[in-house]
Amino acid sequence: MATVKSLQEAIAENVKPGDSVAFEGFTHLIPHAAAHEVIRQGIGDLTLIRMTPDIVYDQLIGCGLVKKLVFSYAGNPGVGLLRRLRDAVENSVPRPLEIEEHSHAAMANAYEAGAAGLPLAVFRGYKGAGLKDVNPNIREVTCPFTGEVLAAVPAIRPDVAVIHAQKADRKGNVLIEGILGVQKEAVLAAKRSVVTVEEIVDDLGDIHPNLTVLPGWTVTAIAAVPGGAHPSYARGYYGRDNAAYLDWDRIAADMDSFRGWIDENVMAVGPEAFAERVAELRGKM
Amino acid sequence: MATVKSLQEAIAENVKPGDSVAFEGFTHLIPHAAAHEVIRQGIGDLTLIRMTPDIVYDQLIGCGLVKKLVFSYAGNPGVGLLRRLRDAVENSVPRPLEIEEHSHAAMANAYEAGAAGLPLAVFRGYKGAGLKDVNPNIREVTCPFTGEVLAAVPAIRPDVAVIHAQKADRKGNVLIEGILGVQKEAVLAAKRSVVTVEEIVDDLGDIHPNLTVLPGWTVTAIAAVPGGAHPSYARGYYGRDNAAYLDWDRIAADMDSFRGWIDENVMAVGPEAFAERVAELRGKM
Amino acid sequence: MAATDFTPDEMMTIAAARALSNDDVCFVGIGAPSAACNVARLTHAPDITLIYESGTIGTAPSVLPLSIGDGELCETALTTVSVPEMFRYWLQGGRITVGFLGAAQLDPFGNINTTVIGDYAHPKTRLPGGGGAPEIASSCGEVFITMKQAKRGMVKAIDFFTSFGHGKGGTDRQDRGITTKGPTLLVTDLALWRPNPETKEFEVNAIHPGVTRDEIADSCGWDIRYRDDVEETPPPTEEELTTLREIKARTAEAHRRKGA
Amino acid sequence: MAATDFTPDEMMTIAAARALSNDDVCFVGIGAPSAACNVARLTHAPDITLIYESGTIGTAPSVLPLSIGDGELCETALTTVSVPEMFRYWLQGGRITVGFLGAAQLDPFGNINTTVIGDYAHPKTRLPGGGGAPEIASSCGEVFITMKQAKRGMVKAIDFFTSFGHGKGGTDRQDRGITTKGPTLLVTDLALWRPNPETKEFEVNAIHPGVTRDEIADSCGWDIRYRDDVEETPPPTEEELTTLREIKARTAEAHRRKGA
Repeated sequence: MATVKSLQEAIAENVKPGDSVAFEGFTHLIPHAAAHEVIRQGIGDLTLIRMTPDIVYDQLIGCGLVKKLVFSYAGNPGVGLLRRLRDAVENSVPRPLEIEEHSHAAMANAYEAGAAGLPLAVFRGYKGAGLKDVNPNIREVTCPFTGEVLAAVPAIRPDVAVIHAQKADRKGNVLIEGILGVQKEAVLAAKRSVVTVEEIVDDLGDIHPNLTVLPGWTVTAIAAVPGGAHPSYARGYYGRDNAAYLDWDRIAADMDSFRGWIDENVMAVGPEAFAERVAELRGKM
Repeated sequence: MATVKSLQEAIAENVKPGDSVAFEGFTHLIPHAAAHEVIRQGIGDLTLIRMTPDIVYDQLIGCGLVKKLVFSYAGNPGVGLLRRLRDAVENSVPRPLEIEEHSHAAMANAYEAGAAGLPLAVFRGYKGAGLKDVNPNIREVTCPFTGEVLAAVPAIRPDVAVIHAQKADRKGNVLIEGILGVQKEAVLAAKRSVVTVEEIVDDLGDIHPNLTVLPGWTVTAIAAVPGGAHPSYARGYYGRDNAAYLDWDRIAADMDSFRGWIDENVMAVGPEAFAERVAELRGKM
Repeated sequence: MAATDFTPDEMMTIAAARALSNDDVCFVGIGAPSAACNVARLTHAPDITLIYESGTIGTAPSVLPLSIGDGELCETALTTVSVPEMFRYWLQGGRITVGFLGAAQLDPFGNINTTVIGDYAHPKTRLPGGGGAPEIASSCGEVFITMKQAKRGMVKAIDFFTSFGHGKGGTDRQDRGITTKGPTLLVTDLALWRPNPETKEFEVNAIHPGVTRDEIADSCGWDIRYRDDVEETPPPTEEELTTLREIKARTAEAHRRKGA
Repeated sequence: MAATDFTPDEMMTIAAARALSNDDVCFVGIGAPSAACNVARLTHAPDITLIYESGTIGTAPSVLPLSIGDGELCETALTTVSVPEMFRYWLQGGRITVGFLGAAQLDPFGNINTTVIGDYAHPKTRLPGGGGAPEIASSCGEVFITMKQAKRGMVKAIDFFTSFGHGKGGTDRQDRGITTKGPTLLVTDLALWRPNPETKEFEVNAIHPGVTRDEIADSCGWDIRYRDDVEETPPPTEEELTTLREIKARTAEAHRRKGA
């Protein structure tokens, strides 16, 4: 049953050194505030899982908190490469980074399989693709009806899933709207989950019966962090801070400017800083 | 791309003798009017697929139009057995009925696999269950990561899927709300589809972005048949005619009363009869 | 305060309701299970989560559904998902603590038949089939069974294994790689039974008020074992009985078609 | 009326747009593909269905998205589904007629690398990786590729097979059991290429206005083949060019943060 906590408590109680953690969000609703809390608490040796590691994982990697990354597309969307990630992979700075690389289809299926309690995902994929040769977790299953050889990957079962959502009610039921990504699957696949939300309301109200809702008993901890997805966006609350994504390319270009940014924007502030960051973006969707 | 037709045309053009047809609807939105049109047109030798064949399949079977039934629960919900189905299975009346029997989990997964373009569904099921011994389409797949033996069934890929939905717009986009069943999967898994709807509207309007919508280009034919789910119900339009389900037990008890009911309520009328049948049930949900 | 005037059916439903707790996530079948789950929700377990296989999660119906997908279930649910999602994420996902099953035939090891009486290929009676039961029996944390006692229902050997209970008993279930508990409770109209911890054969743990051992034996097709310290089931409380009767009355009213 | 003043980039986008038809269901990537698809939608193919892998189906953005999951895509979509559903029901389900891919490295058989430059384990440059590309390349009815020509991009042999085109050419693709067509079109800033029907090696089919064969050769790392009857790409029409420039201008305006 979900309990409402401060973000500091929710992260401290649920994310431990050495954990595998999926911070999910597909452009929309990326849990930046929760990741910054992990940086502030210095929780390290993490295996990070995410279809689209973008600047939020560049930050965790640059801080040296990550030993392994499981992913399918690592880029700054619409901008280019991730410089801290590159530095880790190419030069082992600040530490070596082990990678397990998949396609989007594989990871989406693997999260789905995790949510479904299966040990593996079976799908038609990786035909002629080179990842098969470098990732031993890409295997095959033969259809006993048709003989077709299909791709198989292990289900994703993170220790912790961390997501950002629009709303939770007092019972901990969580509402996600708009671009849904794999957040529901990530939470259902994980042993524990932390959900940051824009607001906690008395009840979700008269919502459509088919909306995406995670019942409170499927969630471990909830923390209200208005603006907690910035510079990503939250449908119904605020728009994407495209300029911040463009700026990141310069900030992450070298370790000094990166550390300066982290010191100023993560270490010296708390989750309440996010509300201000989205002030000008409210209503811009 | 969906074209709007009369029900008579939509069925005549899309359901052919010998076809495999999935009329789906899980208590809610069962496409009774479309099935009656199949009876009127005498389209036979059908393989019928449905998780919960209830009185609508009792009718098709009693009329001798069905050679095979693929199903997971065949009962009159809340009432009891299906007497025409029993007569076919136990006594070959009016003709022998071949059956392929699964569990709900297997069929739900098999529709999902059909929609996903896969040849099979893999799931954890049938453990210790007797259907494995009588249904050669229940096989096994071994997980190459864990060694766990999982159940496998062929994907369902019907020639035709027939469903009832709340609304379509002029472009043929279809909206389904409330209890969703496997209708979306059935349409996406099928080669062709016929969707009856309560009403055709100029456009679906300002609906929530995450509602269940079948784009017009995934649907073959649409026919407006107000009340077309009766005695099942259509959320937002009319309630379930529970009394009709209770009555059916008596009507189907012998072949004479069954034929009399079919003659009077199916053969002698057209799809427009359904609107009147739900008149008293409107607003009763 | 205990009620004194109640039917065996009411006692069965109420005894089953008592076995559910506030923290349970319950996969509900139609009929007696549905009544028991909703009585639990309306009495001692207000926060119990009820899930019907039609996709409705966290329902709180004011009347008992006639079918597994009544509109009332959707309207009162926290959320309603597709049926494939229900079986994949929710049932197979291991999120259900208690699955409730009925039975046409039941053996003393909790194996259930709702498929055929007689031979599968040439049945004497074709029953509805398993529906969700095969996977409810294996994926839920534990399984509760409710049925009225009758010699043709409670049999030494069932005609078909629709869903697996404890198989041949002992460790048969875990030997087959099934990791969930299986049937842990059988509530009939006469008694409350639990499997023997070793043999996994059902034993009478409690006898409902006013019921004799002869009555239990006369309506059961297998050799009955009694736990050493058999208890008497506490009779329904006024609250339990009133709650059950009120929901049944509301249900009867709602399901009567106007003018029919 | 044809425009006379346009950039190679504009010609590339417009030539790609022309290859799309009203009936296409198109899986769109960010950048040049997104511009081409939306120009097609705003000119000759108003009913084209655009799908972005973020789950948005039937989008009609007024500005080009900066990311694959911009809010605009969801707000203008017919419906938005989860990412697992997108990859299972829509892409793998075989519903996409055209997949649009870009490339960091491309070989003459349409094989694409966006993973690493150099060795996989010790890369010279770590690129973003494949994302949806491996399955877009195999599940879409056909694949269109757009990229600016450069010798380091159009190479004889790619460093990593992120997504499979025609492999070694000939029947290599179908020999591997891939039933879709694969790359059928390459649009660069200088020319329009299609695979030779037999060898599956890209051949120049049309040269963009004002471009010379030397320019094409100087910016391509492989030995170039020309179809016998090479044409000149028709220049952008005023409508095409205006449409492209307007959507680019709206995009620039929308993506500029106020006060930043």
